[in-house]
Amino acid sequence: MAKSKNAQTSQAAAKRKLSEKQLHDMLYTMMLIRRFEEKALDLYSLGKVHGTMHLSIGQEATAVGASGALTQQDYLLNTHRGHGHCLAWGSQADLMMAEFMGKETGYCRGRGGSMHIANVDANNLGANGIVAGGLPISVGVGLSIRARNTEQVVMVVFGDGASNEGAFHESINMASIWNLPVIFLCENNQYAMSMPVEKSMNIDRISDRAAAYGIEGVTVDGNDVEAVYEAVHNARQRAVAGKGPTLIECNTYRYMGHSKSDRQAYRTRDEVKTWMDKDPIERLAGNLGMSKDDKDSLFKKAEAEIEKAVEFAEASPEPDVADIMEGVYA
Amino acid sequence: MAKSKNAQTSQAAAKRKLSEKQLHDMLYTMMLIRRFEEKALDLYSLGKVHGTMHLSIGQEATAVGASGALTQQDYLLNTHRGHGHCLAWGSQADLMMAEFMGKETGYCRGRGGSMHIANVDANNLGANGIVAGGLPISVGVGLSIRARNTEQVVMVVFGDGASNEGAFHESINMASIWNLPVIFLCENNQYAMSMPVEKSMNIDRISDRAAAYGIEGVTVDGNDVEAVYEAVHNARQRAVAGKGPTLIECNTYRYMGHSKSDRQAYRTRDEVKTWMDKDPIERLAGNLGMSKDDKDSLFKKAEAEIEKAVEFAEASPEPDVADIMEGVYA
Amino acid sequence: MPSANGTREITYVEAVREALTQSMQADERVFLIGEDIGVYGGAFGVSAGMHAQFGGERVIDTPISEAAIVGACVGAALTGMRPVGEIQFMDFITLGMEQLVLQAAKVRFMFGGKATVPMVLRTPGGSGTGAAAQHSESLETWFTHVPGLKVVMPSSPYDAKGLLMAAIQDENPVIFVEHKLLYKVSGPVPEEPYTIPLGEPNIVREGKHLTVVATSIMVQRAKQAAEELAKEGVEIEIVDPRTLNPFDDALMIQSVVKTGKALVVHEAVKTSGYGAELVSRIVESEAFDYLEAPVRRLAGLDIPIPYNRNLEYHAVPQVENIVAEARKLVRGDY
Amino acid sequence: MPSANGTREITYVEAVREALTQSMQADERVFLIGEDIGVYGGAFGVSAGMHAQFGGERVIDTPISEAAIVGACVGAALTGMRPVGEIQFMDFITLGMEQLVLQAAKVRFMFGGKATVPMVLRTPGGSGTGAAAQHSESLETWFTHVPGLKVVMPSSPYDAKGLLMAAIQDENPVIFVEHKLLYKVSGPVPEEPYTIPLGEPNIVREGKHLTVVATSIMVQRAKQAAEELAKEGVEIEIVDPRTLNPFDDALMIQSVVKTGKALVVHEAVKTSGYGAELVSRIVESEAFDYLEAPVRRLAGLDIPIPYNRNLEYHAVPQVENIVAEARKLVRGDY
Ligand SMILES: Cc1ncc(C[n+]2csc(CCOP(=O)(O)OP(=O)(O)O)c2C)c(N)n1
Ligand SMILES: Cc1ncc(C[n+]2csc(CCOP(=O)(O)OP(=O)(O)O)c2C)c(N)n1
Ligand SMILES: [Mg+2]
Ligand SMILES: [Mg+2]
Repeated sequence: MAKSKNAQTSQAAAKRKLSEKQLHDMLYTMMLIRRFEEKALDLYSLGKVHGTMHLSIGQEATAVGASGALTQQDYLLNTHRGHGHCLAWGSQADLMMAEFMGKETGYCRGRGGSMHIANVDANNLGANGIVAGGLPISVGVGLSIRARNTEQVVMVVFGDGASNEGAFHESINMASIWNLPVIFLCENNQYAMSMPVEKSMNIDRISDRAAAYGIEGVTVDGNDVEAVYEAVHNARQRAVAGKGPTLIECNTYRYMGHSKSDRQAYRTRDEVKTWMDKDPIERLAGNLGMSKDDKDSLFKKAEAEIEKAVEFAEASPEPDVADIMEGVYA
Repeated sequence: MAKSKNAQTSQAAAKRKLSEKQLHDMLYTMMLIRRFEEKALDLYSLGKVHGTMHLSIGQEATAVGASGALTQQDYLLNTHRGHGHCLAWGSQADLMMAEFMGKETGYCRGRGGSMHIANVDANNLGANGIVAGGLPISVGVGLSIRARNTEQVVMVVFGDGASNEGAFHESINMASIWNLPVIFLCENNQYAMSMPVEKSMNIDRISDRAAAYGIEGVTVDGNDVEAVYEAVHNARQRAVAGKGPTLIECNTYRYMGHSKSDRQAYRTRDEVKTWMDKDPIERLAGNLGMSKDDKDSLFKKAEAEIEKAVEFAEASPEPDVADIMEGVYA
Repeated sequence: MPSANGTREITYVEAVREALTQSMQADERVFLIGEDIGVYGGAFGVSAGMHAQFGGERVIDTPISEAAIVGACVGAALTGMRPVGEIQFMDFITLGMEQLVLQAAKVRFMFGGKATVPMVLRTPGGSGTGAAAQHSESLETWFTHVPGLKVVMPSSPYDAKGLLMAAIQDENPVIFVEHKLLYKVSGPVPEEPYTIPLGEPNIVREGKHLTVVATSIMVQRAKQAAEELAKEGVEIEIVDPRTLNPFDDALMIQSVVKTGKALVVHEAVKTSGYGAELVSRIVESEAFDYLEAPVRRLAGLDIPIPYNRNLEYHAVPQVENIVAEARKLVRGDY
Repeated sequence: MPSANGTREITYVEAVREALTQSMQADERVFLIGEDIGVYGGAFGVSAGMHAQFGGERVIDTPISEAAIVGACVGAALTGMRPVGEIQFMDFITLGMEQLVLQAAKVRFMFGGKATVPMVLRTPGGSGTGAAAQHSESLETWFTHVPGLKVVMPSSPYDAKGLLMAAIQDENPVIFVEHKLLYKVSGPVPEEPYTIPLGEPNIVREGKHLTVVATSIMVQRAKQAAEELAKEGVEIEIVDPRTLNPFDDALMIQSVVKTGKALVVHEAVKTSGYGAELVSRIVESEAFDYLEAPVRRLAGLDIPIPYNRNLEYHAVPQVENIVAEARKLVRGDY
């Protein structure tokens, strides 16, 4: 957090050491996310997917830092802007891409699409098309963990806009009174669709809302993968120690429009530029002292993985219309 | 507030002077409320009303202090436990009693009952059977006031339990970002049905939640009619001056069960006793230096008014079944 | 207390409680969550004593936060538990519709059939207690319009216990609608645990002149109506779907084929009520060719429930209305 | 652009916008409120340019708080304004059901007829855009089951403008359901303000062999089907209720009396859908005696809307399904 340009950090904790190898892996995942989404955009423009999608380009550090601090036993509840968290959680790019293209081989057999990618077997409880839709569910996962008496935690991801939904209030309050092992990860990318965060609430930090529930709240630079890791790591430790939930606000920015139909009349190009200068991938590569060549070749590796994912997805079969009624009831 | 035994007051403002006459009138209204509700209980026990009802005996100072600080042009959004606020607003006991008994002459022509008494002509927008149901509506009233550019305010009353509903969060946030003239009056009577306030949230004061919306929050002794008056008066001034909404928490206590079916297993008789010792009516009478006789005769006057109200209600006709379809559509 | 034929009789509320208790005893994953269900025992006393028996970790009192209650059930169900949520009055489910309809009901399908959400949401519906328009809803039809949900409405203590135990064992989200006025109704209920398969209707009474399809409390009223009608020589057959959705309508269709006439009765308002679905199924089926009279619906008036006792009474079908409608249909007098 | 007969043609989305604009020009009390309706112009561009024209006090962007959006409409309507709320996708109304159903719809009745709640809630429904199960709902039937609400579903640009202007002038809460796939459909729309009375159906096409009752986008598909069928000598009559509730069904009944056969078509899932209400009204009426075939429903499959384009297509009725069903009914081949 020493490198954070924002004075947003409210934790005094000394920075935990991530090994160079770990940081290197994280960088790769961030690159993979970026290439995944760029490819998704391409496919969309080529008419190979329909529907909509929400890209998180620019926000990769938050996803990778957060998942990096959790274990394979933990749970993830993801958002509509969730490709990054999904990949950071360790999901396979090919099965994700197949889902994105609506194929039978996709994580959800083509029934869910971009906004609903899940892998319950890996405790990835899915992206959610409903803003704040994951928050009430996280309370139940917390209760379940407590009842089963395991050392798990659940992380629920949501946006700045989501923090104005009633579900935010009810869920954090419940998690607090019951001391549940829930990490509330608020990705503050400064906008909810066209609504700037400063117009949607009358406070400076979303994390200040934690006080309304008597829980820990912290704001970190969401473009600093290490800061995010640190905050989630601490929150996890508190949760497992029975100290209850934490609200973590990660300040970051989305470079692309909200979704495909966004003309971005609500912000300036300059503003976007300013944030691009704080690019999380460039920053981590810089911190790692990588040469341009090293960086390029790592990006190449990510591209190759994405290319294979696309090949897999394109070669995969469509769902059979005869199976259309499947999966409504168990 | 000098007389408050709780150290709950967060306002340093000097106490506004209410004239002896005003305080006397307030005392009378408090007595009227108490007698109204005692009579309601009787009627219920005699089988003259069905359904349920929620008595506010013990909470009279909050209702009277709050309404006392508002004008006839202002708006009220009331709760299920709303007889007190309704009377304090200046409603007629006879029309209320008729409504309570389901008569055609009642405020709602017998269609609403205890939980829905309204008098829209007098800007009393009704009690509400839904916990926190009035809060989103208050935002709309605030917008309407702003659009019509009047000097009105709207006061929405709700309980401690209501402050855990999502509607609380969404509504206060909206009122805050738009600086609407809304007074959020939280009647903290220590319980939501059987749920003690300290188990339902992890904070000491509900008014601390105001900070999550960047608005003023204040906690007052809800059994001190002058303190309540003061707080609402200030909130009204702020609202009218364009300084936005205020969240006021009034600490008080209900002597009776939540509703008729409550066996009150969740609290002790001792606790109830402790609060009865802080009775708001006794206290105000004491402050006014009233003799027992004066007090008794004022109570008698209230009783007489209530008796007349009951007579009116009993003599009133039932709604005609032939009119059952009326009032669904305008 | 034992009934005439020796089976123990208990009330509907006791039957629900017994189903919950036995389910919790049999399966550690089952827990209860809702407002005032602990020491208070629930607004209608359903869980009375259960907090003492099972403790606060399995009988969980919540703040007033209906959306989060439903969501808590979804999350727990997704991760290996079997939550049973209580919505204190059916009306309040309007606050939890997103979690119920967009999450609980859809998650399995959206995830390609790779997740299950085995949860039950119990809630008391219906009018008759003077609680007025915001505490008297009959919203079950909405839920039958949501693929992925099962909707159960027991009309007797026996059904209440058996259906609830089945609902708790079911792998799907189930809305379990109790009726406030049925809570005190008694009937024979075996002490041992048993289940009634979801989806199977019940022929409550056999008859030949008219098929009356009724749900929840209307089954009780139809039974009383049947006694009246029997005195006049009119024998009605009463079909109780029990599970409103998914509903195997074969028995109902058969019955209409047999009687040639059908009357559908429910408490919810008539327009777009469940009765419309039943009528449609009848006229779309082979029973159409056997119909000797139009199929009729007897349902709640299209109004909110009024507070006044008399208006409230007239807002929904009563025994005499069923008798009158049945008579008209049987006599061809419509 | 002018149409063949000289009337200007505009799209459905333009018609909705024109109705909003003219209503706001005519009545100061009218304002818009919703998510991203300001500078962004609304998720589907309905209010594009209106923020610039009317300013932020009359085109109000909200945080993501659906319950409060609905409540804001209720409160404003109760106190002299005429709010028009937008719910960005119909699915999200699940978050505002309490304010809509327990407040907006009931307030007037509960208050003894002494209050009015003149508000409109606009929302785009339906599938076909690849947005999957949580952004493709067709929930209109729920609202028709709520006394106190009016439910309007325009199927053409002309109806969209006239019905919306009428809805805004109506004294009751109106749910105004647009269809995403209709937004780009063009048709003749007069420039001057006009209203179409709520409650009146429209005979979209006259015919004699079969009555097709269809709503929203299914009216367009039925029209296409009619052209196919006409080639085979089958002339279907198309009835569009336009206002689903309250709905004056006389014209529909008359049509069925004339044709002797009826097919009901909607996009919402079949079970307990609005089609069931229509079928019931037909068979309860004098048309029953004229029916030469069972009344049939063609509706969405009982599944959440799938993401995959092909599955999505097959989840709801398409032109060829209407043609096939109509053919079967007319040929007595069911
Ligand atoms: C309940 C609900 N309301 C509205 C939407 C439409 N919508 C989708 S994303 C979005 C903005 C969300 O903003 P935020 O929570 O900040 O997340 P971000 O998109 O910025 O990642 C909106 C309004 C939705 N999906 N769900
Ligand atoms: C949405 C909703 N949930 C639950 C209820 C049932 N209920 C009525 S009053 C009440 C307690 C309310 O507590 P509080 O807000 O503190 O008000 P109080 O009754 O103490 O005045 C409950 C749970 C309701 N009416 N509405
Ligand atoms: Mg955002
Ligand atoms: Mg309380």
